[in-house]
Amino acid sequence: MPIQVRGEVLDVRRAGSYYVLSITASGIPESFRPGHFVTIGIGGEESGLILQRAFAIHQVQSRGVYGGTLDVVVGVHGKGSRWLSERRRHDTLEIVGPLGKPFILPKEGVPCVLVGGGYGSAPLFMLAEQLRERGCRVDVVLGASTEEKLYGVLDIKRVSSMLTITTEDGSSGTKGRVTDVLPGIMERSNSVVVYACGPMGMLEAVAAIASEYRAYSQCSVEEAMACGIGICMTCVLPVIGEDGLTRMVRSCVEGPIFRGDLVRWAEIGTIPADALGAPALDAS
Amino acid sequence: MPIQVRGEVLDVRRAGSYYVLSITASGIPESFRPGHFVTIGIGGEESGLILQRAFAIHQVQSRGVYGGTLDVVVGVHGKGSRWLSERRRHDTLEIVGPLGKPFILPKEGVPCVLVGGGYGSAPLFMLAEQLRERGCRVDVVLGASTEEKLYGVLDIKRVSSMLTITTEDGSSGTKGRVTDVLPGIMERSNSVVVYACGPMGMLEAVAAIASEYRAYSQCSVEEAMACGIGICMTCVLPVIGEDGLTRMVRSCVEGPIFRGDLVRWAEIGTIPADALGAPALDAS
Amino acid sequence: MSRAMFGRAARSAVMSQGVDMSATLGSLAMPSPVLTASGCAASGRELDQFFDITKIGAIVTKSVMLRARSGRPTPRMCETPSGMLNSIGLQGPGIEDFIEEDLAWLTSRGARTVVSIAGESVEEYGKLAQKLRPAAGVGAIEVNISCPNVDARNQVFACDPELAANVIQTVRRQSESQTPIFAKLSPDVTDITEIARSVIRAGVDGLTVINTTLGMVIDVETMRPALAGVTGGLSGPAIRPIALRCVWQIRQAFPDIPILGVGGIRTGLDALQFILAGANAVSVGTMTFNDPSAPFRVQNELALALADRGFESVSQAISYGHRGADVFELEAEGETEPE
Amino acid sequence: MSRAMFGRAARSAVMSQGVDMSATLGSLAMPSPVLTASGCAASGRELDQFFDITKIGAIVTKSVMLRARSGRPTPRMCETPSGMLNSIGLQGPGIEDFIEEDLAWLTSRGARTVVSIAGESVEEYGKLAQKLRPAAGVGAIEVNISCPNVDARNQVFACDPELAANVIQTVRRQSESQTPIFAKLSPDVTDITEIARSVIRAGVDGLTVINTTLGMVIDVETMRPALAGVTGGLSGPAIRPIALRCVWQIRQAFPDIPILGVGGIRTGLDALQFILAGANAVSVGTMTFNDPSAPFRVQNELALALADRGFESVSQAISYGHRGADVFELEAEGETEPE
Ligand SMILES: Cc1cc2nc3c(=O)[nH]c(=O)nc-3n(C[C@H](O)[C@H](O)[C@H](O)COP(=O)(O)OP(=O)(O)OC[C@H]3O[C@@H](n4cnc5c(N)ncnc54)[C@H](O)[C@@H]3O)c2cc1C
Ligand SMILES: Cc1cc2nc3c(=O)[nH]c(=O)nc-3n(C[C@H](O)[C@H](O)[C@H](O)COP(=O)(O)OP(=O)(O)OC[C@H]3O[C@@H](n4cnc5c(N)ncnc54)[C@H](O)[C@@H]3O)c2cc1C
Ligand SMILES: Cc1cc2nc3c(=O)[nH]c(=O)nc-3n(C[C@H](O)[C@H](O)[C@H](O)COP(=O)(O)O)c2cc1C
Ligand SMILES: Cc1cc2nc3c(=O)[nH]c(=O)nc-3n(C[C@H](O)[C@H](O)[C@H](O)COP(=O)(O)O)c2cc1C
Ligand code: FES
Ligand code: FES
Repeated sequence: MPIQVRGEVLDVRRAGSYYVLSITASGIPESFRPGHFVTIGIGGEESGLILQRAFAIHQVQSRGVYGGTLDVVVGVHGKGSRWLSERRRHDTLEIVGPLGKPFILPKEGVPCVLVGGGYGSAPLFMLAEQLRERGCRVDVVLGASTEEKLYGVLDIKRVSSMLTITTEDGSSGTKGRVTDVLPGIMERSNSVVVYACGPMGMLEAVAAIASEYRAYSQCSVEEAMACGIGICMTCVLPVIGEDGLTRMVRSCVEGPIFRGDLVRWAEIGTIPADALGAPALDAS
Repeated sequence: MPIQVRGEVLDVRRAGSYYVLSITASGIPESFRPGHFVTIGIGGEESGLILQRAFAIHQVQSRGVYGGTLDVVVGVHGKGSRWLSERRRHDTLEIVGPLGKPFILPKEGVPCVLVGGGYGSAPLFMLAEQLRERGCRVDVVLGASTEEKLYGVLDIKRVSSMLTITTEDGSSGTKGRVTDVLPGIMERSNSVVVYACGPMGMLEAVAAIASEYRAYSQCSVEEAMACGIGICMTCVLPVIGEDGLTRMVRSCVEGPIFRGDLVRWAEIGTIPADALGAPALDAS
Repeated sequence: MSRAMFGRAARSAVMSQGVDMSATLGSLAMPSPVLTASGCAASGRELDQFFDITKIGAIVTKSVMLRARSGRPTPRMCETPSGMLNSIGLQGPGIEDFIEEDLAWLTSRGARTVVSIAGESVEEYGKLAQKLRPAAGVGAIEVNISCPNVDARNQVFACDPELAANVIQTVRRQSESQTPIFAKLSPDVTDITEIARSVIRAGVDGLTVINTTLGMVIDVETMRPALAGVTGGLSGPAIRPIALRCVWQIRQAFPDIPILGVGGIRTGLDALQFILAGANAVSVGTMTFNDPSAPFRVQNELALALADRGFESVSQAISYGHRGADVFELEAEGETEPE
Repeated sequence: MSRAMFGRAARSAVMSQGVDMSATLGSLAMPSPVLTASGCAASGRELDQFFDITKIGAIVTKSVMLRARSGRPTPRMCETPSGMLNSIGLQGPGIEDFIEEDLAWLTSRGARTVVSIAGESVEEYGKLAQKLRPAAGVGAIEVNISCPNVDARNQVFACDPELAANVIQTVRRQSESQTPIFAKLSPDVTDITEIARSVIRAGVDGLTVINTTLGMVIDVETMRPALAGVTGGLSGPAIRPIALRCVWQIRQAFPDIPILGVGGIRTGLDALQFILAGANAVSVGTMTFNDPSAPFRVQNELALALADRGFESVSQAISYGHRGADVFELEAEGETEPE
């Protein structure tokens, strides 16, 4: 169950083009599972920015001198993330979490591939650890446009069976995209599950490759969210249900992690004509 | 001529219930005269607080390691002043100044009384210095509701010929108000000019006492200001002009310092029926 | 202004900070004047994780239509200075599923419920009311008339006094007479008191003031409207002064009509402003996205603010901002306490 | 949408960041599309201390009336979330003093001037135009019709299509035919395109969109309205989505009418939004209180934003947000540049 806490910033450090914030958040680490996210309030009580921002939980620690703490990886994109990147030790933050449905883990030690695009690698670290604990082989692919935008290469190496890096400009690893190297890895590793977090375009392509190799895929999507807790209906995307029917589902509570083969990727940003409650074609 | 500068906070220190901010503001000290004020932007670019706040310039230094710097004394009242009180060394502030018309100084060394209510003492320090330089006797009266709300008692002692303190609760100096002690001081000192800064009620009473003793009074008023530079017309009050006609004048550019006998104190917050452009009585 | 208007309705006083917080909206009695806002609380389940939803005034549910709706394409929201735009397009289950699942859950949970309904024609509103008639747990019906009427060239019901009155008459006719019916007004009209007058004549029990105001943002990267729906509803603290003005104007014109004030409420002092302006109760909407326990926090802050000002009950404060200038003079001399 | 509409008017291109910034409002040619807003720049003198007022598009002066006005009692302003309320009540000199002093100064200073006028009756507007007729330096007249009509039970001109048209006809008749006349519209109407249509038919040369929207704040200490005038005009970034929506709606309805966009502009990207939505030029109002050089800064930021997006001139960007979806598809494939 999610809670609301006022956290204190313990540390802000740069990592490539990202900022890693360590924050006290007593109570959240205790119920955390990989894939969960938090929302963080921006700018204080008099801020003109009234919506919280969502961030994947990167690391948690439930004990230690500060009680529960968590780390998030922030890519500076717009106003909210810029403000967060400017926080300093001892600043306070309003935090809600853990939110969303976590990654589903296989019961047995099967081979898995984890694919992260940019800061999309953030939720994969603890996932990799837990998969390793279950005896899974964990191949990791991290991709970004350029080296600076890769997050956590050295750290994730430690928990991955094999790490492959791609950058679009070739500044690190293989020149190209994660989807250029993924088929080869799928073949070599015989992976049965693919976990992915990154931009929508990447997720769509990863999901397609996973299907091709008859692997089960778990994709963490990123839709603009106003509330993060399921009450506003802004974060929807078309997902096929168990009954075969497409619904516009809330990615904050029914996601952010979805089976890649059930998301209608190409129709995100539309209401598919066969979705539940879609406007009849003749209506205005 | 006022300028806009981005200043850097050098220091924030508490003084009783006030905060004194020292800020670099290159260019402002150079044209400063006692009685000038500055406006300071609140909360940065994404702040929901869009209006600058006005503060009397307390001290200036035009040289030194930091170039021009200035001090303001902030009483925490609402959202803007609270935000300012939370600034730290190295934070930046948007500043406009020097603004307003300064105190008018006598050409010769005549006896003067300076009356400050609460943080209203802030602009009186450099005024006192300049008056002393001209050979004036400078009696100072500082008053507040309680000791905590007196500002700068020790420092102003150095530049005043005599200092009298009043507090309404008697926690420091004479129990009562500045206006209880002012007549006695006027009598003893034979002052010909009274300078005053503080709440409107105090200014009205001080102006009346000054008139009684046939002294010239200079009162620094505090009206809510949206712009501080004369373009919005929010800060007006009824003042009698040289032609005997009452006008609603802008306190930011034609003040904040007015001759006490020309302000129609009792009618502040109204449009006197005989003011220039006042609605005809029969009109709606 | 009859400030004691609802004095008797609240039989058992619900005290907080020594203030009787009980409130009413027509015949709906509540332990508090703070409610959620339609579309900003779904059907209460999610918020119940953050605070006990039976402790606030009531849950106002997301506007429900006759049949399930998928809503509009994304992006559906966009942040604006101290506000946000939304164009959800009323996604939700149809009325039947709503009654069976959401309303049943709210009732079993012991929460008071204000059911918001939305239709595309006068007839649809009537059918919605009919469906609700036998249902248990309908504390009040809030009629969201800020919908385009498909029969009348998509004109918005709330922007036309006659259309609005037709909707209300129909809903009134199809509902139990003891069920309070509130009309939710749009600020996007030349004279909101004219619409108010029309729905009051049509038999409404109260007014919810206000729905969002129409706004737009252009994405400077794509150089197209930021919302898939082009325009959207502006909400949040940015519109609070508009909402408060609407409440004030309606209270000036109609001293006795119950008003549920909505728009940009973030703190207890914001809620107090609405009550002083004439609201009998308030809804907290958008700020719940920022702080999931906002309705509960606002309620506590409001109790404290009332206590600080010497009020013994919420009802004493209703419309207190309209009191005559004479009272003010006396007060300035420190001789009157808020009655 | 004819984007090249004013292409020829701007004879001598005024370049900034490699972008031709020249703009027009009817026959008024300006070196930049960024102006001040009426009531937010007085008559330009004070701002000239902070930037060279001849370098921006034009100074829109504070609405002037026939005779000197003292305005409303204080408090006249109140900060609100990302905005402010004002109830200045049009304090200012009468038209004669204005012409002799303010207008003469602006003209001698070499600034372009848009003179805003306000009347209490149709006749008064006519007299104001008459007085301006012989005056030098009237680049355009902006007719502030958001004033209550004392002859018609204080109904606001801008809220009634007929009253608004009467004012415009009268001003048009009393003015030189080559002086562009703009009507400044209020957002506080059910359908702003209806008012636009009415004043366009009455012969207006362009529209200023929008004036403030009516709002209110209650002071929680005095428990009375915070403004002496009770209600006031809401302005600032809070209302930007409303202003932008109004510009968009009017541009959709009238592809060719010149529009001066106003409301909450703080940055060059905000100004760009208005231009993409269909504004030919923009006014920076309230944010000048926060930053006295805001109009000049916005102009520079706008030039940079246009250059970044590959526009060669402001006029190419006007209404670009309305382009058809087909263009969008092509663009997504990286094949089209902003024309
Ligand atoms: C489940 C989830 C997990 C996320 N995890 C991370 C993370 O680990 N690290 C990280 O850097 N970012 C993450 N994001 C994206 C992060 O929320 C956006 O970077 C951030 O919202 C951008 O906001 P801004 O204030 O900088 O930009 P602005 O442009 O100011 O944002 C304006 C509004 O749009 C929304 N928005 C803008 N961009 C995005 C986006 N890409 N995705 C979703 N909403 C957006 C914002 O939430 C905000 O409401 C995540 C988003 C989601 C939904
Ligand atoms: C010429 C001048 C000089 C001043 N000098 C000082 C000084 O040296 N030290 C100091 O502490 N304060 C000074 N003030 C008052 C200072 O500007 C207010 O304390 C401050 O504006 C309160 O703002 P706030 O944001 O804390 O309160 P809020 O309630 O958030 O203010 C909201 C709005 O109301 C206005 N406002 C509120 N209270 C006042 C007030 N008392 N006077 C004027 N405007 C007000 C604010 O400027 C703001 O626009 C001065 C004011 C003026 C006009
Ligand atoms: C995301 C969202 C969805 C909304 N959905 C509805 C709705 O379904 N029915 C309705 O009557 N109002 C709806 N509203 C309007 C709110 O109930 C409320 O009237 C408005 O947002 C102003 O209040 P606020 O500023 O506190 O949010 C919605 C508002 C938002 C932000
Ligand atoms: C203090 C103040 C005074 C104003 N006076 C006038 C006026 O005299 N005439 C007029 O047409 N508009 C007046 N306006 C409205 C502005 O010109 C502008 O239309 C409105 O404020 C929205 O723009 P903004 O958000 O950029 O300020 C005034 C606005 C403010 C804030
Ligand atoms: S973000 Fe509000 S429902 Fe998902
Ligand atoms: S504060 Fe704007 S004119 Fe004085």
